[in-house]
Amino acid sequence: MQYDPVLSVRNLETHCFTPKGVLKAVDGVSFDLHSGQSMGLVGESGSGKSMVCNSIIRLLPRHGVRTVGGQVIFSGRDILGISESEMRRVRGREIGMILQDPLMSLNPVFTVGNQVGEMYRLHPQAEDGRPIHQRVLDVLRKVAIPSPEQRARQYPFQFSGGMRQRTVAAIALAGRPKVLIADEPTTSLDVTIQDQFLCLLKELQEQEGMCLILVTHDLGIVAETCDNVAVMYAGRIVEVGPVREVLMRPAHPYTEALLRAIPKPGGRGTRLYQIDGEPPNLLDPPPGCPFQPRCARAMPICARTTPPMKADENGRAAACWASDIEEVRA
Amino acid sequence: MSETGDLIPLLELRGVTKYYPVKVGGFLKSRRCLLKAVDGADCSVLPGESFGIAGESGSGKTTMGRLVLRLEKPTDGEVLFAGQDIAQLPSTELAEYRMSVQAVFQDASGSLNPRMRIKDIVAEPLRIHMRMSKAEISERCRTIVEQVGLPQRVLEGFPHELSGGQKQRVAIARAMIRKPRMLLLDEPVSALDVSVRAQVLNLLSDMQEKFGLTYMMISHDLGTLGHVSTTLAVMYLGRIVEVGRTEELYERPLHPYTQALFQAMPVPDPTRVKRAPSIRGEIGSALELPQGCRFAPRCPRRMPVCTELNPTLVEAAPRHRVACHLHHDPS
Amino acid sequence: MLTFTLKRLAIGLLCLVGVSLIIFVAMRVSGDPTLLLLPDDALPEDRHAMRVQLGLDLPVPVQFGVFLENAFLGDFGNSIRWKMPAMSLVLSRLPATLQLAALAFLIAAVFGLLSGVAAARLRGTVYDSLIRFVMTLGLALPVFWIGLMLIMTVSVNMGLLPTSGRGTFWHMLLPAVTMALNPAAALSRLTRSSMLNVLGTDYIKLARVKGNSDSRVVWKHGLRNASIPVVTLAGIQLANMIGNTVVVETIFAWPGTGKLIIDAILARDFPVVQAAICLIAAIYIGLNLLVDLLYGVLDPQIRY
Amino acid sequence: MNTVTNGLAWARLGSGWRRLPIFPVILLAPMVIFGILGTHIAPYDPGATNPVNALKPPSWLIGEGFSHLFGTDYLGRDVFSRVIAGARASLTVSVVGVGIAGCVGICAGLVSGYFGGWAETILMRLVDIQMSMPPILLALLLSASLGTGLWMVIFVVAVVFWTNYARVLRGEVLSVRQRDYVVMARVLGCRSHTILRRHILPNVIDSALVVASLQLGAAVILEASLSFLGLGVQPPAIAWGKMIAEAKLYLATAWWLPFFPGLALVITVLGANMLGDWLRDRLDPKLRNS
Repeated sequence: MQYDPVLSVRNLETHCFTPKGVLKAVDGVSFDLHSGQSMGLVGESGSGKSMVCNSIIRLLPRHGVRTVGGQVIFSGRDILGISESEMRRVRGREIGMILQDPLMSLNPVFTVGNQVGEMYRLHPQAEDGRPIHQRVLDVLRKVAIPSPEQRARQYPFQFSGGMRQRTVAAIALAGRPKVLIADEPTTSLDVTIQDQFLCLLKELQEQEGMCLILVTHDLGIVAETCDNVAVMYAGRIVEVGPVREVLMRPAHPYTEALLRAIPKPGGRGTRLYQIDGEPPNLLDPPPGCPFQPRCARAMPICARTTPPMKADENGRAAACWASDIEEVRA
Repeated sequence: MSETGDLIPLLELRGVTKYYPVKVGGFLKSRRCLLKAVDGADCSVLPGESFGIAGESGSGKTTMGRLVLRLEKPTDGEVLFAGQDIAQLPSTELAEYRMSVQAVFQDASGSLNPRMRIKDIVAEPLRIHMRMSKAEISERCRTIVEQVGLPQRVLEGFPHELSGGQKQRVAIARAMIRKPRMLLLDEPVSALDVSVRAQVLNLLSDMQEKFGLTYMMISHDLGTLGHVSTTLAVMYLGRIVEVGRTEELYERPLHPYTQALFQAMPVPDPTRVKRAPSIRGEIGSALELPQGCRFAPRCPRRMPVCTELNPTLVEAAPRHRVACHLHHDPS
Repeated sequence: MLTFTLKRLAIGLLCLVGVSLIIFVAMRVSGDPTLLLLPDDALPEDRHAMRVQLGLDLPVPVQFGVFLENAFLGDFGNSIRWKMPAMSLVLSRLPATLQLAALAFLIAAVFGLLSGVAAARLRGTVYDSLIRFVMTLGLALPVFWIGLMLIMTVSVNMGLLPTSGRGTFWHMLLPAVTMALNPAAALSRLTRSSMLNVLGTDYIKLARVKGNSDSRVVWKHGLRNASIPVVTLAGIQLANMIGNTVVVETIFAWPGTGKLIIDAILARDFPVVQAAICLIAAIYIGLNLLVDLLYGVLDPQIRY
Repeated sequence: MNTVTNGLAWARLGSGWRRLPIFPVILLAPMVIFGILGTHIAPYDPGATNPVNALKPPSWLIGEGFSHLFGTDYLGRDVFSRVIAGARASLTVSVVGVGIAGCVGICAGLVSGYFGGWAETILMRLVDIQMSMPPILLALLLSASLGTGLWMVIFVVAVVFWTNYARVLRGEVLSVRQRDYVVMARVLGCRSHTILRRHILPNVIDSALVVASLQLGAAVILEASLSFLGLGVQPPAIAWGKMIAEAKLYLATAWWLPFFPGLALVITVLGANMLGDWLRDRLDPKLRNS
């Protein structure tokens, strides 16, 4: 890519310090996000995908979890190094976020209009002199909330799940961020509502020219929403690349296994491909490649040395000794 | 039942209805409303098949499960098991019914008593109704635990020491220990990660093959249902809107809701062309049901008749029934 | 709103009847009041006359009926010891008690809330541990003992404040502080844990994602949600305070209802005890109602 | 069943040093020893008067070694010995009282929470009525009418505290009975009493434990308040509250008279409260707000 990425994560390391030892929740994650791109961050629970997002926006739980290494370069500076007050201007205004549970992510005691309007009060935008109330209605219309005048005066508990998530999206949009992080935004929604919300999200992303990081455990959602995908396992990215390539021709055995383990209609009578065992305990990770104990293609070297990321010229990369990616050397 | 052919259904629901009285509104101003969780469900489950029930939250699929387990008694209609109405069973036969129908729930950690050892949890069904010696009980426990693919050492442990997949295996072991005829699976793999989900689904299909079990599986995930079930019923706001053989339903969904549901299902296939969602809005409330067809307010193919008449389930193709005016035979 | 209030008032009234029953039974069990009222060598005829006069010769349920009927009219009979209507005696002492309780509650609420929020914001630091330890200690201090200790040090040894009686604001300060200690500690601990709960929620995270500053997150987004359980406790504490006046007023010789109750109990002065406890129960119930109504203001989900 | 419950409760308390509540144990251990051994370890007979030696300050303050650690009272009795002897009344009343309250309250909570119906209605009304009276007033009323003495005070404590168990347990039972393992037990065909005993009781007993330990401190204070007001255990039994009440006249001259019994009281209550906090944090994070 010839121009600079909007967001570049370099060797991010976030550790949880527990009484039982140090847990490497994010262990050297790197990826680039270019203007207007959307990236899916896929992994099973405990793979560290949410932790990556929280590290980027610097909202880790206060105790025992710290980003200990790496850089997050956003508009030319490392936002891991800036002060908290500078970071506050980045949050919401430059990087927006949608959280998993719409039921819990709106404050129950304030009206929806108040909560959306707070974005405008916190981040006054000079180019727009219209009253806040007007802008709130505009953004609510944008996320397709019916009769916004009336809805803005209501409280979150009067909203349905899908509408709450739209409201959270409206809050994120109100800041006109360059990057939008959506952390499992549809996990608690029903499938038809999930579909509507993802379509809306995709539309808005294209309209506003935002970058999107979509965290999910569902490869189906990634296939339908994202340009790129990064697959995480045990705190690391094991494979990254354009969605089409990765899903059609997975280079990492884990990605492949994930794809084949998804139950599909009409598969009755056939056994699902199954990955034996469970994800590793990150307090005591296996030596070498973290997937090696469950991998069908494990070789002796896998248990000795962690495989490096091999990347080709299309931005396709995988961390596997067995992958057939032709590495290009700079 | 025409589609049952010569086979006698193991489980049959005839016009099963469950209303819950609820209070709506303030303290004194409250009105009593009926929450129509299940409203006139008809279906039959043949021995040895896997009957899937699909639906979004609020569709009444969980209530269906509770009715089948006789945790609730239907307001109207009958649940027949091997030809007998389970609501009328005398206590001895009820105990037998409890032996024949077992369940596995979604939340494995919630369905295992945190204060009991795994061996006590697994053996509990044996303790309740059967007179068996301790040695026999522990022998049965060891066998079943091995069959569900767990190491013997978990027997001495407590549920919190197990992973999600292992807990679900314990739940399956408990359900299987008395060799039931039917298992009710209420979202058995929804809480599990993809890789573990595959293990549990494979285990379930192994079990079915080995013991000739009948499954009734409730889920919101069409992928899982499509993989497991032979017959699939789609529920919307307390009614079965479409029921038929799974392949048939996937290839030729007739009800607009079924179509929308399949279309909304995310598929990890980047070559699939994504169309805009065909339905808008969200599932209504079972307290304030619309006139006519319950799906009409969201239906893209709504006709005038839909807001007036509630369609009944009719046979649109062999072993494929649908409740929609589009497919109503005028005769 | 109105219907809710009316319904709660009805329940409150029912509780009040229950309370009167308890008081009535307790007082009946405790023995013959004529033994206290008349000299030891009184004639049996005189005793009997006295019992008839007090209505003690009637069947017990009738006595309770009469008692209830009169109680609703505010008539609890004459004080046996002070020879005046019991209710007016109690009411004449009430302002002193309310004054004391109000000041104590103010102190408790301000200190409890501020220290609780501070501890929550400083979670995990030395200050947090310090506040928590002080508050745990505060909860363990018996009112009567800490009252005496304060009198001993502040009044007797240092001579800074008056030891007892009612007069200036300074007379009030020591008893009020004594009474405020336990509630302040309880409120502080609850505020801290409630605030920590709230600070762990997703909507607080979203508030941070929006770019709110820490103090804005705590005071604007956190406090109102965190205060909902605190308000319940504050109501209970305020009501308990009125109970605790019994002890505090005894120590500081504060001429309020609490001291009156103790004197009346020791003198077996039924009417006064009944009047005072009924009044306090009524206040207690009223406070609970107030708390419930306050919920409606704090939490928009509650609509009566 | 019991071994299962206890074994697990113990395991959930954590491991290593976290398993022992060091601070509460340090505070409570001497009080428990005093309460059990009482006069056997007291240096003097707590009732023995010695007018010559009256109102002596703590001996180590006036350079008289360890003869009267906490000084002597207006009759020349050794305050230290009396504080040791006072532990018995305090502990007996609070432990037995809270224990009885617990048994009654747990049963009431279980039955009303699980079966509902009229049992629940009656219980909740009773709780409501009792809750509309400040506890100390109820206690005063009861002691005044029923008389005093150890068993009466225990009875008063039980009456004042049982509602807390009933309320908490009822709430817990209501939530536990919704859990899938209870539903599962019904699917398996368990009878009500089996469900209550095997599935519900072991899962709510922790809450009862937490309530009990948090109430222990309150019960100690209640007992002391009653005896301070002259309505507690009667002489010759010794109670800390009574000692403090007797010291009121000597505030200006003999600070040690009210100070040491009060200190014993604070240590006991603090220990009990901290034990309760510790148990609650270990066993039942849910209860943190109550």
